[in-house]
Amino acid sequence: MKQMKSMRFGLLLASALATTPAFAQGDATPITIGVPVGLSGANSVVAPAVVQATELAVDQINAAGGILGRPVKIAVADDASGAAGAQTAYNTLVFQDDVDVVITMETSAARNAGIPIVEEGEKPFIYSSFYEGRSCSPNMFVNGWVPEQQVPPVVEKLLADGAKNFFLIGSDYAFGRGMLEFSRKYIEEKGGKIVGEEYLPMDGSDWTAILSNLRSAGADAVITSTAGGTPNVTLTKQLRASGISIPYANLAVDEGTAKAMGADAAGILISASYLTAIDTPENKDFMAALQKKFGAEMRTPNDLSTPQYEAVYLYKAAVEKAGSTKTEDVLAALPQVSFKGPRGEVSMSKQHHAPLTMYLGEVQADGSVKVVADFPNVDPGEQCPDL
Amino acid sequence: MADRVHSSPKRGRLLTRHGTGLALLGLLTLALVLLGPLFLDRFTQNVLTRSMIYAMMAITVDLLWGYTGILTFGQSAFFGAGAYATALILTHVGGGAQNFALALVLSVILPMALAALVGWLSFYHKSTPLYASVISLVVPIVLSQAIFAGGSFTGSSSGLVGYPVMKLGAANYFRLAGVALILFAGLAWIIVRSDAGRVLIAIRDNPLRAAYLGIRTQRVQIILMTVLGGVAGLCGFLYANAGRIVAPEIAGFGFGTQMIVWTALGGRASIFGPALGAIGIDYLGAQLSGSMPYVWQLIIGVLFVVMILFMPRGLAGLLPRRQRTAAAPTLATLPDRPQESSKDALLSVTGLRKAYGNFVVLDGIELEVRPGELISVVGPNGAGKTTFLRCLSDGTETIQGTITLAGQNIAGRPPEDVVALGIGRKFQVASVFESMTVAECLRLARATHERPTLWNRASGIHLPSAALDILALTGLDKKLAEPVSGLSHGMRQSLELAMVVAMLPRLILLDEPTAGLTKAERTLIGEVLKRLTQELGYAAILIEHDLDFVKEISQRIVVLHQGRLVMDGPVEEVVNSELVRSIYSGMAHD
Amino acid sequence: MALLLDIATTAALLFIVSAGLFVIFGVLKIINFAHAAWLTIGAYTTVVATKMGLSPWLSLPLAVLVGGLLGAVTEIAIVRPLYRRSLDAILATWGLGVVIVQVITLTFGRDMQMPPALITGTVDVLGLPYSSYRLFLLVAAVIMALAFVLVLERTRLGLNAQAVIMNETLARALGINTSRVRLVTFMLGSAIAALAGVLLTPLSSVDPTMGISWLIGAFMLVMVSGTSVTALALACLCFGAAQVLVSTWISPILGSVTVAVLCAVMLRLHPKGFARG
Amino acid sequence: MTDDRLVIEALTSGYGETDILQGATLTLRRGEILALMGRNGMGKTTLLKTVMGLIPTRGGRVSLDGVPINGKPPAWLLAQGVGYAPQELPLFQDLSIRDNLRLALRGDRDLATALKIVERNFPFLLERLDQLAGTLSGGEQKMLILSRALMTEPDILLIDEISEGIQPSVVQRIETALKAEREQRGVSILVVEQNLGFALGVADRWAVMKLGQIVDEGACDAASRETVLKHLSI
Repeated sequence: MKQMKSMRFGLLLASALATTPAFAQGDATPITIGVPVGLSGANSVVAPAVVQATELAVDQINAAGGILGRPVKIAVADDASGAAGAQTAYNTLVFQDDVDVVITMETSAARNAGIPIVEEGEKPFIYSSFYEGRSCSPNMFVNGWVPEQQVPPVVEKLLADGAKNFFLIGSDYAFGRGMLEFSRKYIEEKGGKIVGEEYLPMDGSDWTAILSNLRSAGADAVITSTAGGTPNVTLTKQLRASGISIPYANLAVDEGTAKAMGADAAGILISASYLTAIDTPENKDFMAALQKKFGAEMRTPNDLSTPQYEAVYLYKAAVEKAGSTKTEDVLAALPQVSFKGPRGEVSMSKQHHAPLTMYLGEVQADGSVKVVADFPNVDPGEQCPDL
Repeated sequence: MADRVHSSPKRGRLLTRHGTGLALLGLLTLALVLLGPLFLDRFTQNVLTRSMIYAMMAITVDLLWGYTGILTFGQSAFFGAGAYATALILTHVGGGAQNFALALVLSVILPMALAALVGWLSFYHKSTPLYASVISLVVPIVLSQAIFAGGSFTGSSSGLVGYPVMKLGAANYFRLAGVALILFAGLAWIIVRSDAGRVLIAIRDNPLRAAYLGIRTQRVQIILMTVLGGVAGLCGFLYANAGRIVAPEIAGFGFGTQMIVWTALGGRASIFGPALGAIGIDYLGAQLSGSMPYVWQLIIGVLFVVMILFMPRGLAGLLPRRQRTAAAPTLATLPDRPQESSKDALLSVTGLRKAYGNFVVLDGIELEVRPGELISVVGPNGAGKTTFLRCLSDGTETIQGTITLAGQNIAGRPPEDVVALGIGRKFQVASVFESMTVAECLRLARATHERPTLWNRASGIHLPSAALDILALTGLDKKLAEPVSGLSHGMRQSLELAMVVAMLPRLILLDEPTAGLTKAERTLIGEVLKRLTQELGYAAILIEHDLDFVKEISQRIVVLHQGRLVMDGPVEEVVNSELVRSIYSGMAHD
Repeated sequence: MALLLDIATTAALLFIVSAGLFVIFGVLKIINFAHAAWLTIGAYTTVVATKMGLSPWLSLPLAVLVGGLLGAVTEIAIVRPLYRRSLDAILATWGLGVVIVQVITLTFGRDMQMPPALITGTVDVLGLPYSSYRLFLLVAAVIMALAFVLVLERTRLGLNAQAVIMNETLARALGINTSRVRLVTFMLGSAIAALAGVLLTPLSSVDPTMGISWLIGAFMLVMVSGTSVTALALACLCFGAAQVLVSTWISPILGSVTVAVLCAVMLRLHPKGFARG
Repeated sequence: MTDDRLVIEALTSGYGETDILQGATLTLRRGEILALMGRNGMGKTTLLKTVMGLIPTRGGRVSLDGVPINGKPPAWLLAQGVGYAPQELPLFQDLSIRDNLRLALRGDRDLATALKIVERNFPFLLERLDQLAGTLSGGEQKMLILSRALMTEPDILLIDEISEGIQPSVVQRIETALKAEREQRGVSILVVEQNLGFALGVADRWAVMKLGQIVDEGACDAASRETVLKHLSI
């Protein structure tokens, strides 16, 4: 099967060797990071930014002497944003490319398809996407946020602004439902009232009936959690076109989409662990480095690509702490290491999940996002009590 | 009526020489599959395990679409139903041998129930293939929507993962999938070559003729869909265990269309083509699509369109089509059993009126036919003769008045049920099965009497002596192994007549059986008809323009003119009547 | 009141989206699975036009032009050989749709595009603020339906098309160039679908797969309508109303499959659908 | 220049595997009315359809004023001044009389001029232009079919069983109309008929077809009725 491997057109991005300093003389075989990601399908909009973030981190690490003196390289495979594609991608990375670690941002279905393969192949896996929570595997660590971290900032803000009656709208999928279920519990805990909760299928694009119900429900705030991309845009466009002007928090919009929607997005509240406007030296350096490396091709970093960048560094820290790339050692070290990156200090110390600093942002008329408040060290809650 | 054959005819040996070759090939593949894990790496094993499960799905699509003509986008729904049944049981009830057994059973039964429902929706008298296709689109869409809406129960978009699976290990899953594929492909291969397989092709090629041979086409279609739904569910069970995840996309319409692509590219109606298509595309896709997914999909899309346009037989079409060299089956004579010549009317028509909107085609028709009678229906074009035969043989035609056959009112009965009452219909344009041989057509005509076997082909065909006479007189008995497509017009007409006679109907309806025939052929058909009616007691209604011919063979002539039955009487009387002369010379008017 | 407006505008939207498919199915008796791709092409025409600095309104005629031209190429290259193989025509047009989506993706990328809207804001309808664009769609659908009727009844092309639908042999015997009628019909259907794509842009995002979600509903509506514009309008109204009512009172998730399921059941129980005769 | 306008030589054609026409030979001369007779299923309608280009020719040739026209589409023949009144499903039942007429107009011809021609023979149609063709009585439909063929002022007219199933008075009107067209414009007319009385009354010559071939022909005179009847009868 060696032949097969050489025939494969897999994207094996060797690191920029030109800038590589002399690696330690000992073991110079590269450490390979597998990145199964949605180059096609729903995630293909965000995937390029994720790949760029990975490349940047690997470049920087190689320039600084690699990990344990070994160079680092990336193997990217398309998971087609779904389970079947992910099976192929993970099989390729784990069994054919024999990567040392899988670090990626994916859909939940793709992640779930990958977990059994990662476990079977005994590889460490860092999931760098925010998600609906409670996915547990001894091999998997998560450095994105979960509902327990994202929802409180927006709900607190809306309540503080005087909202009492909340209307929840989501896409009918795990993330949409997971986020809104938590929102409902949280709002009711805090004394707010849910006057409506409606879902549309993920590929639905006609929100008319839901918007009419929203109008007649007497809500004074709306929280949405749709699938990224199309449903989010159609909902926002149709919400605005119908003249509804109550406070609007969107749990699924990213900065890029907000910017593209222009005036329709103005006033939307968002909650994230990363916003480009974060005013720290680490973020400024990160942005500058991206700009330098990719120039006009640079994809604006976001709440999915930045954790990916940090995840590579978290892996580096774990390997260095463990002194080896052996899976069991790395998995033991991962919860103990931390990295100070664009989002601040991150450590996956809580049941394989990470306490995070959350930022509340508001979309401005020009599409940019202003940081309204930050909430340091928000706890992910009980995600995987068995781990 | 039911001429059950007592001495079962000699069954053809399943493994002919070419069959032996294939069996050897199958054993070789089996060995490869069993030994595969010894020399294949883990990646290849894992990818091929899935590809082989997909290959089974492609074969189910091939059986439905390639062989039976049902273009379905919905096989994924049954696959998904099976996979989800498995995952749901294992997730919510837990592992353990008992639960695996339960999951296995449910993963077959639930999809079968769903498939039966879909079959009922898709196939009914006068349903169109287009309609069935569109329904097959709706099913996976509704099912995946239901999975999305299932919340944490079904795992919604994330699917279900982390449930206990059968701990076989990758190598054994590879072997299991391989063995299942070989068994299923072999089974499918045997079935499509069996007599029952001919029934499927008959439905694809000419559903009307099949129905008028008494084959319950819709029932066959529904059963086929149900059984293959079960197979798809079983594939889903394997998938859920081997892949350790189920996600909504496996029940979706996208996956359903993918199966069509495998089948079309591999070569429809060839069993092995679609299986290899599925494995090839899935495996190649795993190799190539990782880095250039859009280009890969673009290539597949272009290839697909080109194939549909220029190579409908797919890659299998590149192989030379082996001429079927099956030995001609032997013909055996059924004992003649003259119909009891009862005085009671076999067919009686009272007050028949048929109109399309305001346009009245038939009105006030009264007719009785007794066993042994041969009645000729004459009349100018547009008199409603063909419509009359249609009304007699299809009870679902909306008519006024009643038609009773052998004491039963045929109202509401589709053709296959009317056939069961003892009608045989020969169409105006010879209606036979183009892609079959003469012998295969004849055997299909006996399908309602001798249940076609699923496993092999009968080497003999039992035919009534009248049918044998037709074959002998036309020389068709020397061409039993030849394809119908090469027959002359007259031969086809004779073959269809032989098929109708082989059904042993009590009443034969013939629509211009002699049109376009040579003088000799006409005489021949006339002789056969005379013998059938006068000696054997069959009844027949014949539409005929050739009055000389009519005069020769009929006892009774019925004249239709402008939708009305204007005369009914003995040959001489009618032929010499002024009325007929004037109708035929254009003088008769209302 | 809001409910009535919702029903009317939903029906209008369904009508606009199905119209192109209807034209092709009505005359040519084939289901054009590339329909979703035509919608997408129309929407991307807006993207290109507005990027070139043109008014989004100009993209309406532009989309008609682009859709018509691509329709002509498709009819000649792909559909024409398959008129006698209607199931293969489904497959070939579906394959074409896949190809178009991939080409769009390779050209424009997977990213959503957001061209400026044709009309924004709301108007008061009896004291109720309602989306002006949805009301505009209602007007557009009515204009479209009237144009259909006018073209069918008043123009030579429409008369020829009707002749081909009703009795193709006679149409040929009367010297009507039936293959030209087919070509023009396919062009027209594609052009209308592209136009519908433009009209969708203010309601939805523009991305390569945007058309798919409209496809099944359109298929089913056309299947139950056969060849009659009135039947199509009626079907859109009935099933649109069902969709809105189910979505409002029961669940939008059920609402989303309402059209498809109701149409399927209706066709099973009453195979002629809304078409007369 | 001969008087032979439409020459059919050894023409073969048919459907599917069947040859319905099996080498038919027939000539239509300038300004004559020729009645083609024969029993059902003998190939008369197929002959007209083949000449009109509705069915592909399998053998033999057809020429118009010496020019071969095999394989020409109907539109081309109509443009050359060949008119055709078919028998099977001859009208668009759900369209108005006006639309049925309009559909036969090609190119620059306008309806008003054409309607003047219709008025010459069957003025009643003009009063009922908006009526659906399907609601006309059988005889009226036949007159509409004929009007549609005459409206374009063809030089050659092929008519398929126009007298079928209609009452004598209408048959009479049709006969008058055909004769008038021939007198005024010198049209050559081929009528396919089963109605012996009408056929022999209107035609100058007759021909009889059997099993796809012309078996006998002759001029219409006192004796022809018996001759033809012998061919047709039982």
